[in-house]
Amino acid sequence: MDYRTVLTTCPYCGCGCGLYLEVLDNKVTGTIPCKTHPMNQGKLCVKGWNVHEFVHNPNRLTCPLVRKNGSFAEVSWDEALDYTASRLKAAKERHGSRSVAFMASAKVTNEENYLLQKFARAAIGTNNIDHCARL
Amino acid sequence: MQFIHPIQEIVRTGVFICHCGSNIAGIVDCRSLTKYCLTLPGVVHATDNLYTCSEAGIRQIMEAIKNNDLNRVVVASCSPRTHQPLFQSACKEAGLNPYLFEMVNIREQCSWVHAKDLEGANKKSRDLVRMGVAKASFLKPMIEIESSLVPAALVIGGGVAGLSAATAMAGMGLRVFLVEKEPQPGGLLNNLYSLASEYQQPCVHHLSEPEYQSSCTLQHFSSEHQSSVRHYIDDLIKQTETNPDITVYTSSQILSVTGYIGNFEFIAKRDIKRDAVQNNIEHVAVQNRSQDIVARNNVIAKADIESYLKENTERIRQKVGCIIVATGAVPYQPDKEFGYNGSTVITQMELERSFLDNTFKSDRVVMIQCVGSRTSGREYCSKICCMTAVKNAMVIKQKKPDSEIHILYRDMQMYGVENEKMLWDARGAGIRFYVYNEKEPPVVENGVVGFYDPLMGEFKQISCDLTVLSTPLTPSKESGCLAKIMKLPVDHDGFFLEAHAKLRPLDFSADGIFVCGSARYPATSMEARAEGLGAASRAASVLFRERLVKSAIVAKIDSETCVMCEDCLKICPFEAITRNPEKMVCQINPILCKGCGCCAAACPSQSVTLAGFEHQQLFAQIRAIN
Amino acid sequence: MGECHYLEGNYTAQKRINFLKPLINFVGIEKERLHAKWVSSAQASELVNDITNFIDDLREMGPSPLKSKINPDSIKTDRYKP
Amino acid sequence: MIEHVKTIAKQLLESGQITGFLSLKKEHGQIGPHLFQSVDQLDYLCLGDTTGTENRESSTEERYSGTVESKPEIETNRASGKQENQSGAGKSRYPLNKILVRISRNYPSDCFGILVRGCDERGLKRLFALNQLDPDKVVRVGIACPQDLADECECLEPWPDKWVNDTEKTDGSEKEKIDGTEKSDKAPHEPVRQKLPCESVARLESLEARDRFDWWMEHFARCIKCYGCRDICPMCFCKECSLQDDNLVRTGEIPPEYPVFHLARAVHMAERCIDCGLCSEACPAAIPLRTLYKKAGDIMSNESGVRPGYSDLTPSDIGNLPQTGEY
Repeated sequence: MDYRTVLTTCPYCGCGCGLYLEVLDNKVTGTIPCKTHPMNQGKLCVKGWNVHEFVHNPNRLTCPLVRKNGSFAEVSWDEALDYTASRLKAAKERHGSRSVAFMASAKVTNEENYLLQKFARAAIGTNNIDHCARL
Repeated sequence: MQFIHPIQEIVRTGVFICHCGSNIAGIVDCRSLTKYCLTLPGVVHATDNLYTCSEAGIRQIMEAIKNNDLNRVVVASCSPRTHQPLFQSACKEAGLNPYLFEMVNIREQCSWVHAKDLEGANKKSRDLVRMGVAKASFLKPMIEIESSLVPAALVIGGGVAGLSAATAMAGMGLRVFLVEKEPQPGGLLNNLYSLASEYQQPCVHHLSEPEYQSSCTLQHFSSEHQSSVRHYIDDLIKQTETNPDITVYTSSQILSVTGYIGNFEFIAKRDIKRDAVQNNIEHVAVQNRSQDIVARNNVIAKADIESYLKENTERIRQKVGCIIVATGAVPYQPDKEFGYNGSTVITQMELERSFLDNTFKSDRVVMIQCVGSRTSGREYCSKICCMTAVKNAMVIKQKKPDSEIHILYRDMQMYGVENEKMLWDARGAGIRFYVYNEKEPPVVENGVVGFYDPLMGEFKQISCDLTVLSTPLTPSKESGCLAKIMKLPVDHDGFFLEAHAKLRPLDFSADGIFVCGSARYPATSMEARAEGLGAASRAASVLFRERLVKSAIVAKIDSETCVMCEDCLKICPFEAITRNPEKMVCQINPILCKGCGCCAAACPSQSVTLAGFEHQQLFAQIRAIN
Repeated sequence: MGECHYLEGNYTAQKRINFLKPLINFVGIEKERLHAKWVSSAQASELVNDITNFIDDLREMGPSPLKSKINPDSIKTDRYKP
Repeated sequence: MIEHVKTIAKQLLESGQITGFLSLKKEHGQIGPHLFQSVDQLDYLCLGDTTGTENRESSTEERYSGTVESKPEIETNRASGKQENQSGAGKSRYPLNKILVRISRNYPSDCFGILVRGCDERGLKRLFALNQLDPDKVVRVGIACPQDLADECECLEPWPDKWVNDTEKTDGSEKEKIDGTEKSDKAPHEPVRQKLPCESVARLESLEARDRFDWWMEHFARCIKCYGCRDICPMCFCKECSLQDDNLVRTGEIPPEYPVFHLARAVHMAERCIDCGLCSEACPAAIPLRTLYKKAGDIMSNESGVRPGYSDLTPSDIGNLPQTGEY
């Protein structure tokens, strides 16, 4: 048997509430708000309380999918990245960089989000970037 | 108002508004109510008729179901208590599951109680019908629960009540097992000299003086008479023992009872040695033997006793469909109250024994009523001691016409024509009655009974050579054990408690278990016999069915969400819920469940649902009020 | 009491009532709004009398405070805001 | 005190009596629950001390209720608390019972040690009675709460039946003490028992009914239905919560319809709430749930003479109240 609590930050919004994820035998089973965290002081909202639920959700994507012949097919990361890059490039070339928009996610880290906006602004050259937790 | 429907079907509700002659229609505007019904969600058919419960009304329902393809039926009429089964059977006959029927009471709840408020009554009837329709749209079809049954009965107790029940059932062709804790059946009757009920005399007032004199010679209470009690009970025992359908287990005690109506299983233990000894060798032998056992108990290791018991007991295990509890009661044994000593101050029971043994010698007797009853701790009236006392007084009078007999009472309970007559006769025969005050009870000292007579306002002293205390019948210890084993309710005095004093006097609230005789409350032998026969017919009404069919309205527990907190188990009045520690859930036995819904209300996680009253249905009904 | 069709049902109900009365009172709902009385089927007049009295009492108390729909905007939130 | 607890935990773990010791650990400056499964982890063990970031319900509540918020005072409290409770029990509390229930559902045959305060132990007793935990599978190591926390909680019994005492030497030579089985008569840190009725309850009761109603409705109206009170509650062990039933509490509506949500929960908690106050602490809207449940506890003890958790009770006390009064 193995039970541990892992200190982490709520992925839902920009507040950054501290919470512990309960992990029982490598399965995330629950959320406990961190009492001493300066941000939330032992409180969470309804989203924070349920952050553990999506982790093992069977509907969660676990590998890249590309639509082929009208339906999604699992592909390797290389293939997915190549495909995305080529399509982005094509779109930019054809319609200009402002024709591309990026949606970021709260479920990834700040650094990753930073990289995404950097990519959008520097590499693609668009300001069309948004985030689901733009509170 | 909208309903999100869980079942993939389009609800087609038919509503039938009953005029009940003018009972409803006189107050409630049934026409406009019918029109209103058609505006309710899911209602495709609504009609009103003079009497929905009439043959024409029933036919109308059946035709409407067929013609309009109805899958829900709501009848707004009177109390579901009286007519729900009728309407349900109509649905069934028309091919609709009877549990897709809902009844709304607009007679008692609208037209009758709000007869002076027309507008209110109409508004309320619309509300109620709307609620009924809302609930109906969430109803689910259900199948009635069927179970098999064993056409045999267990009778616990071989007194007059138990013997009567056993012989009656065997007479109907049922298999009967009778368990008696004593080596001999017969119960308290074995110890009696005579029965008050045998005292049959023409009413004294209609007799001439010589006739009266001769009737007072009390021939009835001769030695022949005593043998008639013996004869009566022996006859009953013989009937029982010779009947091939009755198996009598004497010296036996119930160890466990499991199961439910139709399928009980009991385990009893029978003390073979005690049985054999008592039945074949004289009484003394048993005494020695039991002393022997006691001695051995004290000296020899426990294992020895166990092996002794093992050798000498027999386990009985049988399946039965019904159980009749006829455990009777035991006379209260005073502990030095009123100077009780067992020789000059004795109980009525001991007096009867002295009649039997022919050891009765006294000339001056005082009887004191209500000894140990109607006092704090034992507040009930034992009901039979007054007639016992008067009867015994008459016996003494018959044996020794010159004897002086005084009866000290608080209230005489001589109910019924014969008993009342016996009291008159006793007064006529010179037996003296004095009333005494509960607060100043008689004092018995050195053969003198002193008491305060509130009628005369003076203290009286009566010297006597025998004082007889009339003690009540009390529930026996064994019946207390049995109540625990069988989880039967007892009242605060310790007697078994029937389901309803007037409507179901011989039933327990648990189905298939019945009570009779003094196990319920002190009873005369006549009453015990009548109750025994009654219980037998109650049991037979169950046992002659081929299968038991039970309403589908029972609770069930969702084992996925149950966490075995036992709230439901604690609250269930019918012991229908058991725990399953392996799965960590509670379970409901649908046969025992009566559908009261206590558990469904108690469950904090809504794991319990009562079929036909599911949360969704009830909430739909409640939400429809607004 | 004790004559419930479901044996101890009315005792259970009484316990709940005993619990709920002070509780709703604590939340500010008049405890008189919850009324329980045990009447047997033979005591019709008593039942009528009791219900009439209860309705009169309710009328006197006026509509339940819960009836006035709570408007979140009307709440003096300034007292509670950090 | 902390060294003593560590010694006990070490012994229990080494003897193999327990699979793990459920307690608090301090890591990355934060205090959180932890199941100590090996002896070498015990260095991180912590009793919820106040040396971490001191930010508690009190401060939030003060902010919400608009009472005096004098920062210097809090600072001094914090400073003094830091010194006093360096090794003693601090204010950070977690629903360890709830975690234990969750673990033991998966490992019913394993035995676990658990750090208990007064409230935790009350919870354990109720959980035993309600069949959620096996008393034979739980080893309790008790600690008493500091006085300031007890005051804040208005706790009636801020200590468990037996607790590890600060005054005793932590040499571990005496077995009895090691087991934590000894309760010295006069512990220097023994907090003072609070008197009934609790101030928070009494204050409310002194109000007019209508004012009380407004007071509560103002609080309830702030509810964001996060279910935090339920999620943190050590006594909420149902697998599916009836408050999530769409029929009872409609989804998509905030605040929940009238006080149904909170009162229904109060009724459900009537026989369970052991007055730990974690619900109030966890409420982001600072609804004084604890006060409501305290009152429910008062009613229960008035009716049945027992307050849930304060003595071993059979399940469903609400079904077993003695008959009182006439309505």
